[in-house]
Amino acid sequence: MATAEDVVLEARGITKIFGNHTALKGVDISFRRGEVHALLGENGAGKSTLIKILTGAYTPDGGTIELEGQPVSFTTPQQAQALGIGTVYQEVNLLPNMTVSDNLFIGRQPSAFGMVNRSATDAMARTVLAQYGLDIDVRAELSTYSVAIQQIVAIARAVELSGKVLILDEPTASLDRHEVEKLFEIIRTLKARGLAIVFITHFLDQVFELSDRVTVLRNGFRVGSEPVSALDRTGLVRMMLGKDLVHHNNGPVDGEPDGGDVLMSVRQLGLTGSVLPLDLEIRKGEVVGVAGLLGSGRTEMARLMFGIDVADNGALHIDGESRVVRSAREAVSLGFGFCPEDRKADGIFGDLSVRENIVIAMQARLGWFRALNRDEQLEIAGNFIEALDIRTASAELPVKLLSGGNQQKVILARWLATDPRFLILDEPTRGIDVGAHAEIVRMISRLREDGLALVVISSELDEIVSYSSRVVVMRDRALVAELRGADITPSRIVQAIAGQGVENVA
Amino acid sequence: MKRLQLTEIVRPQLLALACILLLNWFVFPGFFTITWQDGRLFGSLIDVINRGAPVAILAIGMTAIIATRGVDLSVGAVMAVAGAVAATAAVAGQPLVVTLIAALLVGLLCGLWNGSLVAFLGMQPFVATLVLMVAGRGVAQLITEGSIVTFSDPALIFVGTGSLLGLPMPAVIALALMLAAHLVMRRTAMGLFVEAIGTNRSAASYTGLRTRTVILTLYAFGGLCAALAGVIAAADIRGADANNAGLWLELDAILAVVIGGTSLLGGRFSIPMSVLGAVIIQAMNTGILVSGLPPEFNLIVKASVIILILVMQSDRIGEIVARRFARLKLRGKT
Amino acid sequence: AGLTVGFSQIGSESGWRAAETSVTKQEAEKRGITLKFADAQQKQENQIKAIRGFIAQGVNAILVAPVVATGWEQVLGEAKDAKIPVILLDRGIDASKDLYLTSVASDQVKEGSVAGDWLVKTVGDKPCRVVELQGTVGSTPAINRKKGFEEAIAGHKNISIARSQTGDFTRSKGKEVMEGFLKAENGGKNICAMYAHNDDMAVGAIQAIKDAGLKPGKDILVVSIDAVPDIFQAMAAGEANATVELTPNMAGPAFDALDAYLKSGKQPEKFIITQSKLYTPADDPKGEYERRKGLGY
Amino acid sequence: MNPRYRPLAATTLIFIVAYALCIMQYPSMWSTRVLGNFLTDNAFLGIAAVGATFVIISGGIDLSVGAVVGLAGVLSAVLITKLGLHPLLAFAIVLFVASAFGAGMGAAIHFLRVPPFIVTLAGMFMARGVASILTQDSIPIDHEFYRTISSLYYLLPGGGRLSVIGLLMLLVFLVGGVIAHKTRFGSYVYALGGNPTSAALMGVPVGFTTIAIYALGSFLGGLAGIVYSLYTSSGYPLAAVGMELDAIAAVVIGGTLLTGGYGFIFGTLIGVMLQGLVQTYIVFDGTLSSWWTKIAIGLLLFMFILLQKLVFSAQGRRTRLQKVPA
Ligand SMILES: Nc1ncnc2c1ncn2[C@@H]1O[C@H](COP(=O)(O)OP(=O)(O)OP(=O)(O)O)[C@@H](O)[C@H]1O
Ligand SMILES: Nc1ncnc2c1ncn2[C@@H]1O[C@H](COP(=O)(O)OP(=O)(O)OP(=O)(O)O)[C@@H](O)[C@H]1O
Ligand SMILES: [Mg+2]
Ligand SMILES: [Mg+2]
Repeated sequence: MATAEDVVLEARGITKIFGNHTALKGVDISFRRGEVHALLGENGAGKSTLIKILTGAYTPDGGTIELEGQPVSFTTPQQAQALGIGTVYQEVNLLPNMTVSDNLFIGRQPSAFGMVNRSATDAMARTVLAQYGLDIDVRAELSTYSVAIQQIVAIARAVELSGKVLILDEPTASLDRHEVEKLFEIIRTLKARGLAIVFITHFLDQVFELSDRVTVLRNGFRVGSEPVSALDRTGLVRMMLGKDLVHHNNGPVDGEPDGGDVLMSVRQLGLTGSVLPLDLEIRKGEVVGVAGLLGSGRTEMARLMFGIDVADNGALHIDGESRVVRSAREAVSLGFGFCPEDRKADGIFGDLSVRENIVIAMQARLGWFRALNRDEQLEIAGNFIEALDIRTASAELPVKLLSGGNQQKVILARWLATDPRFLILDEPTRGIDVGAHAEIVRMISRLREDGLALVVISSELDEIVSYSSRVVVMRDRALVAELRGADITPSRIVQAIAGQGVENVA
Repeated sequence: MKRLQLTEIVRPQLLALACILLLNWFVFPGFFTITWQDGRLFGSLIDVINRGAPVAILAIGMTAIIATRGVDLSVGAVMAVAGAVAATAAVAGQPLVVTLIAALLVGLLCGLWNGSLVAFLGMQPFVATLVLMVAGRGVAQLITEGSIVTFSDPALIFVGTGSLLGLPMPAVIALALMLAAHLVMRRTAMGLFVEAIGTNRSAASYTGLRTRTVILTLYAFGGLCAALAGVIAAADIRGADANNAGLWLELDAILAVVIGGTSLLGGRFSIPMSVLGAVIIQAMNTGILVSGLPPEFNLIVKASVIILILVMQSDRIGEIVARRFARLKLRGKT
Repeated sequence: AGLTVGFSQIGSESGWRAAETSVTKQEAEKRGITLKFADAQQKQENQIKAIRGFIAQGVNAILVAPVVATGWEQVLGEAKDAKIPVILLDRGIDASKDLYLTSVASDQVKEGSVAGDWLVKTVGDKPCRVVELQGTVGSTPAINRKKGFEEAIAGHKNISIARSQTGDFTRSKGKEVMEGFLKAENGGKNICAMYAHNDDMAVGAIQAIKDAGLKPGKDILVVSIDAVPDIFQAMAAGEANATVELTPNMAGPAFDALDAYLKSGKQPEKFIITQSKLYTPADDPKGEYERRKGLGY
Repeated sequence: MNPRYRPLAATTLIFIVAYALCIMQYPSMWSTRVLGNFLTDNAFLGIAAVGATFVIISGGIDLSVGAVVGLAGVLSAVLITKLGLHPLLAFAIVLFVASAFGAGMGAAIHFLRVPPFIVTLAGMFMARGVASILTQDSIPIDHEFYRTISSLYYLLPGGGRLSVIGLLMLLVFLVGGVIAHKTRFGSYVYALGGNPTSAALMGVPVGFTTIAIYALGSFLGGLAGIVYSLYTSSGYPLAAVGMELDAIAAVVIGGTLLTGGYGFIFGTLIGVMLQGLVQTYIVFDGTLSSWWTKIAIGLLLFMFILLQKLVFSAQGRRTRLQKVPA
């Protein structure tokens, strides 16, 4: 067991003020050699802010930081890197326009006479990525790869940089089980090597699986630090939320499947090079869960349904009419809604207020001329802020200042405001804290009960199981299985993903 | 209604304008003198709003374009084209309505051209409008054959030099246009759409906004504004000077928008503030004229003033001040 | 006689320049010369490129209206090596005289002094505060016309330049600057005369004077340079008092000299100076306007 | 071939085809004389455009280059003709002043977070203003060294001249290419253009890089000014007015994205040559009036960008397809 002498990085009294909001209030924290330290807290508790301060991305408004007993004050992330602190920040912060190997080694490329040795860099990049089981063209631009791969690159980069401390801010949010396993293996090796590892996540299972010690933040205060062995799940949740989580374990969804009217049926919908033609029927009052590995084409299927990409094969049948949805606008006018998976890039309007972010889809549907006035907007926004418990200082706050989970709720509110009949949620709980997670799951069920049809894409099988009336599984860009009723269990889904049995889709 | 706070009223722009006016007064004590003469107001301040009107009108059109992360470099050239068209029509004896419609239509077409390149061909606004910036002046010269086409249609001349309620026509037009544009943006959802597109175009299209149509409309409106400014500029000198009308005014217009606080990276915008920016620029220009400084110094004065204004409104400086302040408060508490 | 001549023009920044271009084209046509025209968009480098292009094409002669006085040695040296005669139009250059056949130009300093002399004569020994509208800062005509004017009024203590600003040679700037001057000089009451480096600015300034409730030509004397049609119109209306002609027909004498040189090898005069003729309302402004209207100003 | 290079190859191809078309119409355009002139006449534009390429790849823009060229020329002339300094010493001073000027703009951009468009616009006014205070008239430079340099050239067969300044431009392109594509600094430039926030978090020294980029841009602007003064043996405050737009157009035609993060130095060379070709073609044609010249330049610019756009979107579709596992 690590002792106090093993402290590598220690911070005392960290305070951070954004405008008139204090994000951190006198937080003390210390990280020890050979220890995995989980940093937990609700969305907006201040975890990422703390990390950014520890690594020089933000300057604190109060407090001190010591690295191996020496006071340090980083003004740039570069200084932290140079002293052996490697960090993966929450949003994938890489350079999409540069090659994978540049992303891994920028600033550290092997060079002679000031010239970068490209082939050596590439070779190093290949070796590094091989540890993660990734064999990709490291000379291709990063943007040509999926979020998952980008996440792995970011992790690999941080690991390479971390001589003493490795900080991972929600590294597993866009990884699937298999990749998470790989990552954990690597973390264990690093731990054995004596690194201090800081790990932020909202998956409590992972906390218990991996970490040695836990620090919980709430509202910018440190609630406490405990060895993980001294905690159980409920205790941990209570520390985070300051109350117990009310559990609604719905179990498998009741009510007979195939019950409601068919809202929409998809016939041979496909796009060359994107999704193979697929058939699907979606009924009112039903949640269709979509499972599959990363890159299995789930997002692509959703984009086709919503008209972001235009299908070159097949059509949707809706209201007895067969039609190809050619634009998001058409989809919206049909009463569809879509929460995209990449919240930052495709979801939020960062500089606009929470109010504007909530009313925008509704306003887009009304057209530019029939404007909602400010009071109407405030009322709508206020209702949803309350209904979804969106934590924001006011409806006028720019949405980019909200924590990730709250941003997700804002986007959900945006679509609910349009009173949709069909909603596609792509990874709605990614990066969301346990409390909000439970709320969103509950909300999905409630929406279903209200008669909405939902398609929910998720990589978390437990979650899918908890709200789906039906689960379809995708593999290699094709719809390969459909599970109903008692078949909806994590293990059956895993089997279907792996391609064993249950092939009841023709 | 939103309660206005002190910090929202005392914008750095107003402060900058006050500083410049004060400076002007310092170099020329008669700066604030306004007299009534021949049924109109007369004085340096009136000159500021009168001369600032064309750039203000350009800025009105440019603001929303910049708010979508675009830019329109062609406005100066479009001014020249519209002026040339108006002059040619006036010389041909067309009535004012026809002249105006013809000129504005040409401006609209230019705007639609720019807008299509940006919205539908996906060209970068800077280069897309660079094309018309270069070629447009050629078109204007083609219309006038390089000479100044002088006209004497009193109705058209009135647009540039007449006055309404004692105020110069160009300023009246600019003011009316500003109000109209502001109302359209803020009383309809257009402003919200523009800001949404400028903040995150991808998210805007996921939301079901017609991003391309909106962008096309904005460029078309920009062309229209440029044409109006061109007509005013031509009417002012009773002739279309295709070679020089609107030359480099695109830079002034962009500057006005930026001084007005709209970011070149898109997002939030304010049309009245852009107009204020145009007034600030013109106040500086008029100040240079009445100061009696040798013309060699014009550019340096201009550059220094711009730098000063930018420093004044730099949010970074505001941030540093705010942080100092917050720390003081913190210390006070403990 | 089947000649091909390249003409590197500065650009088309003013009506006068457009007239020079169209007169040059007319004169070439009259003589059966094929004119290769290149517009340099106000840039010396484009003129140099154009001259090099003409050399590469092997034209028989080159006309250049140089945008600036310096920087021609090298490219004209290349023309000389290629045995292509070069004729300068409308302004001279700072280069060895054997690099060009002849220079057909006005004397810009003289233009300024003709204007100045007129003013000296007109005001006599009454005190006179003059405002000056300069051309583009740094341009050769602006510098020379300022110089000539200052020389002409130098000995006369009663005449002083009260204010001087650039109007960029344009009508609209001329108007704007004059507006400023009028405000700064007690509503224009302190101004006795306005001297503009070209007629376009003068035309703009005349409008500003009228807007200020004064009578241009009477309350404020107006003198300028170029003699473009519109100033004659103003003169006819009694709103302008004098202009100094800068003829757009530089090419006529140039082609004549070239013809003589190519036919008989006759070296023309090195500097063919066009006349800087003063026009006042006594010189039939209406008639002058009509004569000039069709020249492409 | 790496698909990254396709647009570059396409641009080069467009140039070759366009040149071939020109030669078909005017056979005398195919001569070493014309080729030599391409280099000499565009030398200063090319050098300044290399600087502009760095700035644009980093996601910025520099409107001050034309003015810096003018200022550098005037400063050289003042130092040499008026103060009697040796040209080499004068060059050193000019380059230092220019770099410091650029560094100042970079610092303003970084520390005040003012958009480059505005900072460099103020820089443009400032440089032009200082130049016209130094002198209004053009100052001839009559120095032995200047005469030697400007008369130094390698005579190509066919009468073409490979001048010192032409070669200098090629050298600048070469060095620029190496810096952009082969050094750490180069990768920082691309990183900034890709996403400045990420770049900062990844440890790219954003402040230093920004300042260095604008210093480099102005340094090359200064060098271009010196070349311009060699080219014309004089310094003139109004030299190269509006050249920044030519430089930016050359960079964009060369395939660099104005949004930053993508581009090649070599592409800019092609962009400069294409512009030179357009000019030369118009001179050879000799029938275009002033206004048709402008219209033609605008239309050709449009055509090149459109062609490139087509190549790019074909390229985009390709990478999309590539993502699909076989
Ligand atoms: N740049 C900023 N300006 C103003 N407020 C900010 C800024 N960054 C974060 N905040 C606020 O600070 C608080 C802490 O945010 P932080 O991102 O640290 O939360 P987190 O614990 O990482 O949440 P999550 O689990 O959702 O990632 C939030 O209320 C957020 O709105
Ligand atoms: N491990 C991988 N190796 C190569 N390419 C991958 C990998 N994972 C994903 N991709 C590519 O990334 C692209 C994006 O996948 P997409 O996001 O649509 O899949 P998905 O099923 O929606 O997964 P998720 O939404 O969980 O990320 C696909 O084109 C896919 O080919
Ligand atoms: Mg976080
Ligand atoms: Mg997906």
